[in-house]
Amino acid sequence: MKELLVDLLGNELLVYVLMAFVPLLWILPFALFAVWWERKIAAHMQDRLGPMRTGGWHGWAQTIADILKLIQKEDIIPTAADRLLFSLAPFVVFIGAYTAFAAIPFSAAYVGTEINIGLFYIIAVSSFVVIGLLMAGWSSNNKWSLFGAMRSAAQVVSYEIPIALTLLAVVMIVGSFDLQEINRAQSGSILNWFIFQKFPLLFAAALIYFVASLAEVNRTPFDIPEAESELVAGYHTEYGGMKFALFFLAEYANMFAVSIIAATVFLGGWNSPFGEALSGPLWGVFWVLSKSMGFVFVQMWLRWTLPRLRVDQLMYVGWKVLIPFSFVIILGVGFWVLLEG
Amino acid sequence: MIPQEILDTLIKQFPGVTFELKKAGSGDPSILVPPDRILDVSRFLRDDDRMAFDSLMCLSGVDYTGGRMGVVYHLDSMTKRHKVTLKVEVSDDQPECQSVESVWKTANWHEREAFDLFGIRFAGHPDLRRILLPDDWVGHPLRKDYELPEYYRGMKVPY
Amino acid sequence: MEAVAEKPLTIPGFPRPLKNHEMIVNMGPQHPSTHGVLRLELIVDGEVIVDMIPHIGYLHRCFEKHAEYMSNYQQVIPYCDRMDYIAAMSNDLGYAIACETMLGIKVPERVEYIRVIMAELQRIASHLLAIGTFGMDIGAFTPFLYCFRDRERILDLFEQTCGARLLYNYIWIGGLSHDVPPDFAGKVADFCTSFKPTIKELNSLLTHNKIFVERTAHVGVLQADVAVNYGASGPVLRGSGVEWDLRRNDPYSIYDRFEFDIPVGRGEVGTVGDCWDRYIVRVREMEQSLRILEQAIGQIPEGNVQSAIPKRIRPDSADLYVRTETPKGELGYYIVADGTTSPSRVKVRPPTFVNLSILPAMSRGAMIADVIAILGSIDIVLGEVDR
Amino acid sequence: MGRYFKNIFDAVRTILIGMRITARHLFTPSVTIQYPDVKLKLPARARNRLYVNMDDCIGCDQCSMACPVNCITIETIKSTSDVDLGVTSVGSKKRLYVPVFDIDIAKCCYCGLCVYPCPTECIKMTEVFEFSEYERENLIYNFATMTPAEVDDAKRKLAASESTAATKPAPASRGTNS
Repeated sequence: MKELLVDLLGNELLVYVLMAFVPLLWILPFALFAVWWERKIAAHMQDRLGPMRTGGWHGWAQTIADILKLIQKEDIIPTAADRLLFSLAPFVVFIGAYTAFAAIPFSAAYVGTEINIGLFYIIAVSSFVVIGLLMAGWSSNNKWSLFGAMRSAAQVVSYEIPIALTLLAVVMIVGSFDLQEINRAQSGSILNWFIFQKFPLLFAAALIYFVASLAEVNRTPFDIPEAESELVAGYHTEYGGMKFALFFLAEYANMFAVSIIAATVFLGGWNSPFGEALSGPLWGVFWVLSKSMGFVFVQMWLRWTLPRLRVDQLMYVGWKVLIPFSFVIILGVGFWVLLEG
Repeated sequence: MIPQEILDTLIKQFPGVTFELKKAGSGDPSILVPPDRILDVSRFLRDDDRMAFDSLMCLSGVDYTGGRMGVVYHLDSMTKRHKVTLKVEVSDDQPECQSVESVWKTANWHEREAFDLFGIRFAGHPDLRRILLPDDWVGHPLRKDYELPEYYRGMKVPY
Repeated sequence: MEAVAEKPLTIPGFPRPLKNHEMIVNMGPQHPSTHGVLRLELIVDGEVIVDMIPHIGYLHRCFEKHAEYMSNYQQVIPYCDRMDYIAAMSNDLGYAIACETMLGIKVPERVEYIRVIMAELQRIASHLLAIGTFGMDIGAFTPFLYCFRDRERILDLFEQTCGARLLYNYIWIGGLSHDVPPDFAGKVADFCTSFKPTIKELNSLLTHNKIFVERTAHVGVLQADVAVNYGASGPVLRGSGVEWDLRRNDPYSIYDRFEFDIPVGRGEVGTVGDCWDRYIVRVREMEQSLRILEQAIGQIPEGNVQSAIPKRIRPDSADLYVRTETPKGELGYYIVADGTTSPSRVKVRPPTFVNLSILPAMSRGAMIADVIAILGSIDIVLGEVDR
Repeated sequence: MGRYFKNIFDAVRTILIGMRITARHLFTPSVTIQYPDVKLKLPARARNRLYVNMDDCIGCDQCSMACPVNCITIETIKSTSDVDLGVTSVGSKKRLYVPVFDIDIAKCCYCGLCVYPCPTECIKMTEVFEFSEYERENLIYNFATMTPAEVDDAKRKLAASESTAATKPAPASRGTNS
């Protein structure tokens, strides 16, 4: 893909810049859509209708109106806040969410940067987010924000371990960190998808990855950093206007990032579920996006079903449940791979 | 146990203290207790096995006008299933009464409320602050001689 | 940041100066989970509560002063509505019974039955709101709306009866403002049958959800003796395992004619007297209220809904304390009459005012998230706390 | 250890149960309506905005006295014996001019206490509930129908008849305003 574009445009730098914007072309509409979708799902699960007015059909333009409103809003920085950190924090958070997309393969033909440590890179940059959250919480000079930031730091750092461990199980099988390699290893049939292999070890791994990723992106039942009934809004209590929108965007971008990783690593990525039928570069995009949208849907579904955990229970789940199980999975997969030769 | 029996027991238990049983119209009968003995009486009523008044239902301040104010204690025994009303009368200008907070914790907020709205001081209360009104409010509004202030912090009070 | 106090900070209501590692956090008056304008001054060590000082009075509307200044006893009732605005019927009922006792009026049988039906419907409505908001405090948003959906159906019944959905002014001294509409009994019966599956659904969605149980079991434990000493009442007291319900233990109106159980907390998933027990008591009370409703709707006699009382009520000078069991607990009216047409003093013993005073004792040593759970399990209504 | 696994099992089981319930609700019809487009019919007893039929008002002030929040202001002028103000629809004779009948609907608490004492049933609560205003003054409803000229006229007549009445010892004429 890159080579093709370089041939076409004749300028390597221009191609890089262009390719850097490609995920944004997806993330922005996705965030707009996902916010609307989430509101609709929430509403219908709660026997309501949700937004119905803006734009006509089922309020489809509601989030566009919302973002226009957010853009118009005054950019308020509290006097007691640390101005530099306060203004920087939303960008840091968004960058953390966005850079992960560089290595995510959307199709057999398209991946932003085909690096052979793709998965490792994604795990590394996604921990960037926590710095932004800490910055936001600290610089707001608000005790609730600080609580939120501290909670999220503890949470994200803890839950990265089970995420890394479960992904490692797949890496052990494939023998590569390259996401395209992992995709290719699952091609051929639906039974080749890692979630169905080495049953039940990788199935459990997928489950653990999904649960931990909920915590990673601060979704219910692990949304304690922004638990609205406890901490008002957590680290983004003091934010408004576009800065708040950036946090929001980052949250949805993150949701999508963890989902697409789950889809890539466990559900065969851009591979078609029907073997060789309906496969190809464009079909690949379709498959990977619909798989990850399925994950996003489950995230929303959980959010509108479950209460939230307390901070110490969150740590319990992370350290005493998910991490031991991931170690067992790693061990099991290791032996399995060893015995298979 | 009916109030008359409670009164008899109290008279036996506290010689030299004047108690008085009152009943007006369709109201509850009540026992008048001197303000400096209410703590002893309360403790006795709670701890004595025949009485076992384990709960204070309500504590209210009342302004009877004519220089008299009162504190009314409605006691209830959840084990013995009997009730009694104690009354304490204090003077208008220096209303002071013993606190029963150490006997029933309920009294804590009720006494703060009576202090807030009537200005009755409860000796021995651990934290006698205003509870419903702002800390810097002047006067005690439920007294019958209370006059509405014109302004509170520059805001006109009668709208 | 540099303004760290050189001398230790002292706080009114907190016995000792603040230690270096302790921090004051203001929860409220504007906070999503304080159920109104309640301010809790939390003294925290990290996320652990060292002490808590509640500040109330933000919603003080001088109910007692107003009551003295009304020109007759009847006019107090709209103000009673506004105390516990979640359960206005029960508030009116208490006041009406107090005035009737004072006047020595016996209301017609039909009135008694309709009052009981209204009070029990109101109890279900109030508990639904309490359960829903409690779930929302814990983070579950969906049960909240399911509860509201069913509460609306009760409010519809009220609206058809008296024209208002929230502040009814329906139960009057000596009777009721309107008779019930002709098909009322049938509608209540319909509600009873269709509401039972909803309770089951609520139980599977929220009550037995593991996360919910983890959040509420063993949290905010209130021992029975402490609860009694603090004067707790209603589900808060019953959650601590004390079988005490004024409908049974000090019957008023015609509650002695109905069969119902008093659910108490038994510590099924945690300790007796924890948040889950207080919650489950409410859920089971709704079932018991349905039982009472089913008994009552079949027995409503024909008759008048207003007893003959003078237009201007003028009780002799007397004072009395009348208590009723509202959804929140023991609501007491202490009324002093001085022989005029308006009361000389109306003291209200609001159940949530007393229940709220236990909050600091329950929260010490808990975490910030637990405070929210405990507060939600007490089910306060600030309109009633502050009056 | 058994407890540990039971906890995990319980958590997964109850979460799945909850998810089943919410998924079922995803496909049940919603109970809310699109309010300004769809409106529910209010019951006949709905207590909303007050309305006064001034043709029937005899100026007795009963509603104003029944109001717990004093939102009704009524002023009356006695009519002289030579004027016939007509009768109300229930047949009681009107003896008072009502130059001022204001209801401050912003203060009104919709308790309905004013409706019951009215002897001519001229004040009632209607089903209208959408009457928000941008100015608070607009919420003070003036129901009186008399023009200023008519008010002056009535006052002048009353003053004239009173001055004549003062000269001769006439029986004290009491208004219905008790």
